[in-house]
Amino acid sequence: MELTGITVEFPPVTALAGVDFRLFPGEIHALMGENGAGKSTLIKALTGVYQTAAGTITVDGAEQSFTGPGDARAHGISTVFQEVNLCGNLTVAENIMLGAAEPRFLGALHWRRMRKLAAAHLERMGLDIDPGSSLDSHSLAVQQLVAICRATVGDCKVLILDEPTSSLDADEVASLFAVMRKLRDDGVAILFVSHFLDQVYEVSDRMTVLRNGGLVGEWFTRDLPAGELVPHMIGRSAELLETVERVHDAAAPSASGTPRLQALGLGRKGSIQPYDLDVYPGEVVGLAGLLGSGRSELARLLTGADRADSGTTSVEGKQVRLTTPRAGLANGIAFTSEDRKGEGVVGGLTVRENIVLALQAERGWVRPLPRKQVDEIVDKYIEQLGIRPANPDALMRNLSGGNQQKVLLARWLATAPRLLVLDEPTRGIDVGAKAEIQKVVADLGRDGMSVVFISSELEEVLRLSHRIAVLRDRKVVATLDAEGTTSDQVVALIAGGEPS
Amino acid sequence: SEPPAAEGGEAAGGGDELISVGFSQVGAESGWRAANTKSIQDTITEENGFELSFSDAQQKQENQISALRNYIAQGVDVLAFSPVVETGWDAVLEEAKAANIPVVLTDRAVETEVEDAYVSFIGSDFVKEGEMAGEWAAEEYDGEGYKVVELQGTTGSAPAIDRKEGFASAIEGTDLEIIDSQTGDFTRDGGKKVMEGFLTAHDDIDVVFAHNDDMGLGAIEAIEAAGKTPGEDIKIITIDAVKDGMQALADGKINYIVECNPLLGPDLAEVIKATVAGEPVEERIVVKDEAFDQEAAVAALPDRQY
Amino acid sequence: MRQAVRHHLFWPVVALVALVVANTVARPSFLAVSFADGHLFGAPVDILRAAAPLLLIALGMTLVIATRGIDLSVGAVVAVSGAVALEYISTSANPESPGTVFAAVAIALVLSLVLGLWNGFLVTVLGIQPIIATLILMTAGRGVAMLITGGFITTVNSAPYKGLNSGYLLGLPAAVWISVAIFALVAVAVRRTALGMLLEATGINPAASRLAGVRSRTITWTVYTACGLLAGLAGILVSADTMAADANNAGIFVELDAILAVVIGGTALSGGKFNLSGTFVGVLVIATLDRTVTVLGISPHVTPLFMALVVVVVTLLQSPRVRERFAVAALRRRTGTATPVVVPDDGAAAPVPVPADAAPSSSDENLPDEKEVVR
Amino acid sequence: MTATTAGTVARRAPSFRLDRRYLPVAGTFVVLALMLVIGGTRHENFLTPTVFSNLFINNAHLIALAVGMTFVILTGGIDLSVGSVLALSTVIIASLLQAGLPTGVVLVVAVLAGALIGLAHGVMIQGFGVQPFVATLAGMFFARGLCFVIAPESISIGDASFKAIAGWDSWIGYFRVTMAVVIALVVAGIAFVVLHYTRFGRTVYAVGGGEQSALLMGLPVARTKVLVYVVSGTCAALGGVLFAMFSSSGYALSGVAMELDAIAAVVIGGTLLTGGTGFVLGSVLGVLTLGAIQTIIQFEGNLSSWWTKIVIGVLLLVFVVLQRVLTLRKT
Ligand SMILES: Nc1ncnc2c1ncn2[C@@H]1O[C@H](COP(=O)(O)OP(=O)(O)OP(=O)(O)O)[C@@H](O)[C@H]1O
Ligand SMILES: Nc1ncnc2c1ncn2[C@@H]1O[C@H](COP(=O)(O)OP(=O)(O)OP(=O)(O)O)[C@@H](O)[C@H]1O
Ligand SMILES: [Mg+2]
Ligand SMILES: [Mg+2]
Repeated sequence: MELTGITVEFPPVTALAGVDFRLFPGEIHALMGENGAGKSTLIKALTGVYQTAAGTITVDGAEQSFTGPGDARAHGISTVFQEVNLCGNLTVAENIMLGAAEPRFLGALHWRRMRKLAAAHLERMGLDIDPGSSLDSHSLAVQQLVAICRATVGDCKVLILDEPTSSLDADEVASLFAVMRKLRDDGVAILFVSHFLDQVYEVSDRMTVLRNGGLVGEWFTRDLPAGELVPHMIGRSAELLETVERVHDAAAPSASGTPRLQALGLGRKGSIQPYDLDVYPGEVVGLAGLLGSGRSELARLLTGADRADSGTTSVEGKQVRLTTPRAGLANGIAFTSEDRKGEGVVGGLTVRENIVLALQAERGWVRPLPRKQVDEIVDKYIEQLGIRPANPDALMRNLSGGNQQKVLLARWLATAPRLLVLDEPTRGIDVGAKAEIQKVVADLGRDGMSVVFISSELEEVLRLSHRIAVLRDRKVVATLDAEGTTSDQVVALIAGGEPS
Repeated sequence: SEPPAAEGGEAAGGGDELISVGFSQVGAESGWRAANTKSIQDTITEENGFELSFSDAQQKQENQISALRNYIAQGVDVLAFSPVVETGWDAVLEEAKAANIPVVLTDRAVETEVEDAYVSFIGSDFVKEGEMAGEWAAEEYDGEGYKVVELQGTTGSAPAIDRKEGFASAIEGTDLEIIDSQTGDFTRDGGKKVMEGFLTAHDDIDVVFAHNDDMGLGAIEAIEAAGKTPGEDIKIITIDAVKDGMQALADGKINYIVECNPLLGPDLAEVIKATVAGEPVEERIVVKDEAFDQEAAVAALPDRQY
Repeated sequence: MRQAVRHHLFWPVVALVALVVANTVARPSFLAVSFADGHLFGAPVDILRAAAPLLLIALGMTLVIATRGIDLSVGAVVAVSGAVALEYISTSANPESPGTVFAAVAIALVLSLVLGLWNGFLVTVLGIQPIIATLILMTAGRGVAMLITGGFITTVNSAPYKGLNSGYLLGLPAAVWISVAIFALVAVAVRRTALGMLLEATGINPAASRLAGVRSRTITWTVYTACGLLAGLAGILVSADTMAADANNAGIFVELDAILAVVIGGTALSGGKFNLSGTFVGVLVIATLDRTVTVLGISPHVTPLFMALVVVVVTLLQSPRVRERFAVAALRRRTGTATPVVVPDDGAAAPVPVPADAAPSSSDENLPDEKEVVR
Repeated sequence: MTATTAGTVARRAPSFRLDRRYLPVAGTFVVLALMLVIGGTRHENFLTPTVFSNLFINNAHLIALAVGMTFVILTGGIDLSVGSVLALSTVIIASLLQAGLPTGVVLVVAVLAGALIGLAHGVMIQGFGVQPFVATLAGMFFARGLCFVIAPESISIGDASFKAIAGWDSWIGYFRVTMAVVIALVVAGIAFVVLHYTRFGRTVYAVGGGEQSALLMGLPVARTKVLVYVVSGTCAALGGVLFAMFSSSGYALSGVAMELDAIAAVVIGGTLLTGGTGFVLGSVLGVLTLGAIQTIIQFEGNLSSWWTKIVIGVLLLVFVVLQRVLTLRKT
């Protein structure tokens, strides 16, 4: 497959300008670039979601222009798009099989065989879930795996994966890579987007780098060390990255005195078992655990996003009732959900409005923020977090995934919370921005803000946190000091070993 | 085909003192209809020897048919209804006939192929009403070259069609000319809006013929708002003769009203009693509709009930 | 020009102008407004007055639609409010006293407020889908109105009450002043405070708004209440127009008109971004359309066809696809057919090696040779 | 039996619980049953086969409408034109039969007219991005206007073969079924199969679950969205056929505001207006519920017109709230 001179415009923005790109059978090709570089746009242009303003797409030597993902798929090009794009109201089996190769009997869908086939495909991905259950009932990570599973069904010559690993943990990533390698060896061409450099280096054969909608170049992975890749991607040197290493080498805040937030026996039936957790001022507490171990649930109870049915919460030593997110906010607790699309982004509003939303909600509708103050805040965060495009009037839904995440972070920072609970804030964020966000988190801690930090990347959790709470099977199994803890120890705990 | 077994005890109407009557009303779409309903509910009472089951079909034929079927299932002695539409009653009339339940129609007629479908139809003659209005207009205004605008009732409804037809036939051959005709949906608001439009579109309106009082009253508002005098600059003829209309007539804002009598209760009671007693009844009972000019209105107004 | 075509008010305004032109052609004096004894007379004034109640209702409807809701009960509320007010006046000792009228209006407004609260309660607290929640009141409300009037049309004579609609101030009817003033008031209240934004956020993504601490429930509830209140006020204007409370027909199908006005004004029924100025124009379009039917002398039998035609034309012109086409056509005219290709300016230190060789001609090769990739 | 078995059973119990997706429909069913039972205790002749059969006979046309509406609502759309299309269909049938055309041809023409109007809706909505509410509102005006142009007055149908079809009935035990009921139930059955056993049907659900997602999944979204309106138009026209059978006539003013009944039936049957969830059999239950409300009111027999409206509203409220409570409890 070859693309030449691809240009995509969203007047007045030019998202892609004359990009060339080649993909060969039997290779895993990584598409690299910062947030908003145009990776997803390239993928959408190539699968016919977006109309190209210029350029040609050639598949197997024949020029093609697909009318949509369905058409592309009919030509053997399967795609997993960045945001999980499946239908939550359908069953897992339908999501995998529908439109591809659904089995029929006398023209009607053969449900039993469909489930069976789906189960077989799921097993290949190392997934043990009921194909008859509705997709909604599964966590985002599982949904992502199902989406990948769908893409590998049927006759597929080209497989495109846009940030498939962003919500997966190490185990799942490993099994995904195994599947990818097997497909490559079968001659499938795989296009892979990820912001995890180590993953890219682990699995890809070649890479193409985009920046600002333009092509930077194409390399063999083994020829381009990470240190050289990053400058290509972000157009700056990689020094930034180093600054994040062990950011909190400054003395950990003393875990004494009144905890900023103290949860005692907080729990909710069917979601997470009662747990205790203290967070002290200036402390960063990381949550580690496998998929579905209950990290998100813990965070939701902590902040009032969900209502706890047992236990108490105290803020600064005073007991409070957190029954709504609003109550949480009133007590200086902010929460970003892991479900960016569903619970974060307000797509139809502008970046400006998205940033000030929480702050304004806190003030109430009667007292609008003065325009000048709004602009100050917005400019500050666009600058600080490097939000692209740096246009406060851009519609939120047109931002690239990573930039949306930055806007959400800005929304919460603007409320100047005393405790910030971040559920997977770095998902889908490029290295530069990730470093930026990690730096922000660390700085926040230094400035006295407490942070609860969830990430599927254990390294990140270890690096950023002062203390780590480990969860397994919806239970807090241990709380460790990060200082002196190795990732092996944590992995052992996560996997079910005894705390050392 | 036939039911597998005869249904238990046939509703033995004779045993009770009271005659059970199932009445299905069209709806409650106008003040006229309210008066009609009241008249029926006030006459078909227990004191008068009836047991009334009343339901309002909300202007839907399907509701009415379903109500009639349910009354048949309940085994009433007599069915009565004011049909929403003229057509479409064959099946249910057939069923009533099979169950031996006599049917009485009020207000509007039906078109049916079922023989002896109903014992009697009590109501006004809409065409006649239109004619009466037209005849009066022809008599008063022929020779003046007057231009008439017409405020029609709901498009497609029987009174609108018939009154239009009656009026048109009555002024045929005169020099009265209908220059515009538009629906005001039988409402005041509709009458007012349409009349405003007419006044914008034509400078030379002399006469308004409204299919009911309410639209005529709306037209009065519009005419007054345009700075003209209703009843003088523009003459108004309406049908119905409800109290407000009569008041306006007495005040000289309306020039002529043809009555459409809603008080069908007493006639209905009589017909039902006769039918149950097995006496012959007239197949068509035309309620007496009067017509009023200003003097008659002043005289009739004090004891107008509706 | 292109800017103008893209503006959200462009097509509604075009529709309005087209209707006015059609009327003026049919009736050259259509736009003529005369002045006599302190009143302005003429079709435009009539249209404005006839539009007044719809304007209020469409205003409330816009806000409700912004929260992803819909309110089918406005027509019933119009009927209830008019019925209550007139029934109160007609049974009072002194229909002509301003005090009586004031009390009547107050009672009617309070009742409509309660009805709005009720809708909001069903939607926000019980979580019933708006269309069904308000369908309940749409059905029952008219029953309540009839209960109040006993099924008859209540009429009264009360100069102060009539003045609410037909009284004149600076040449224009009171109804126009009232509705425009309230429209402006609400528009300012919504746009000059943060309410508008919070409303839109709630409509676009309720879950996200909740997490952001927006009182979505309170806002939604407030909006339904406001819609009820505005419909109640419209009911007063309607009943003051003919000085009659017609429980059966007052405000019938007004919900459709209101929704149509909102949509013509460019607010999507899927909630979120709303557009009050658009609603204003939409209301004028509908009121003018109503008048056009009579002025053009369209037969009642084809009136619905005519309405369908106009609605189709207006909405098609407003559709994103057609707009896009217009915009693209305008762009073409300006820039020629070729779309400009922006060459990115990359100030990176590293050279930018773009593969110079052509792609391998045979596709069965598994990996390209190293040569082909310029380091 | 040992304690272990008891333990297993206890743990197993949750799996017997109804799938969450069926809860609203089950709720509707329970409340409907309750309503019928309460009606039965109040009136002697209420819980009889006749009344039950009449529930179907009187609402066959509405079943057809609700079935078509279910497709549309499942995709997140709405179709306001169904009442008018029903009227148009009756008018076409009556006037063409009057003109002496053969019954078969007439029925085909009527149904095709509905399908065409549906197609026009689909094209406006999908091709031009017009909002469904508005597109179908225009369709509603259009169909009603066409009715008046064809025949403003009601026309009774005298055609023998049509009457023979309409008049056919049969007894299943004590229950009477007419041709219209058979057709309505067949339509509902076909719809069920189409929705659950064809790719088109599943795509309808997928589109309702998320249009963008369905598009990116490579499903034929555009075609499906157009087709659902065609289905709805066709069903509405079929509803017209059934209504013409039911009333042996064609009338321009029939079916006024019937779209609201159809929408209410669909929603009562547990379909969400936002699309993606719901069942066509739920819609049939919804129609029966509305019919039952009517029947109860008719049996009450002493309600004035306004109390009728109020009681309908209150029953609707009770119904919706009960259904809501039932479904909330179990989730
Ligand atoms: N529908 C759209 N309308 C307007 N602009 C868009 C649209 N889609 C994308 N863009 C813009 O195009 C640019 C490229 O976005 P794209 O989603 O391709 O980035 P990306 O490389 O995938 O980033 P990320 O790593 O954050 O996912 C961004 O600046 C974005 O704002
Ligand atoms: N085995 C499972 N079967 C079904 N659902 C599961 C399973 N495991 C987890 N889930 C779903 O995942 C959710 C719990 O995962 P949660 O989101 O709390 O995990 P997490 O540790 O935050 O993981 P992540 O955020 O990485 O997905 C629950 O809502 C549950 O419905
Ligand atoms: Mg992307
Ligand atoms: Mg999580």
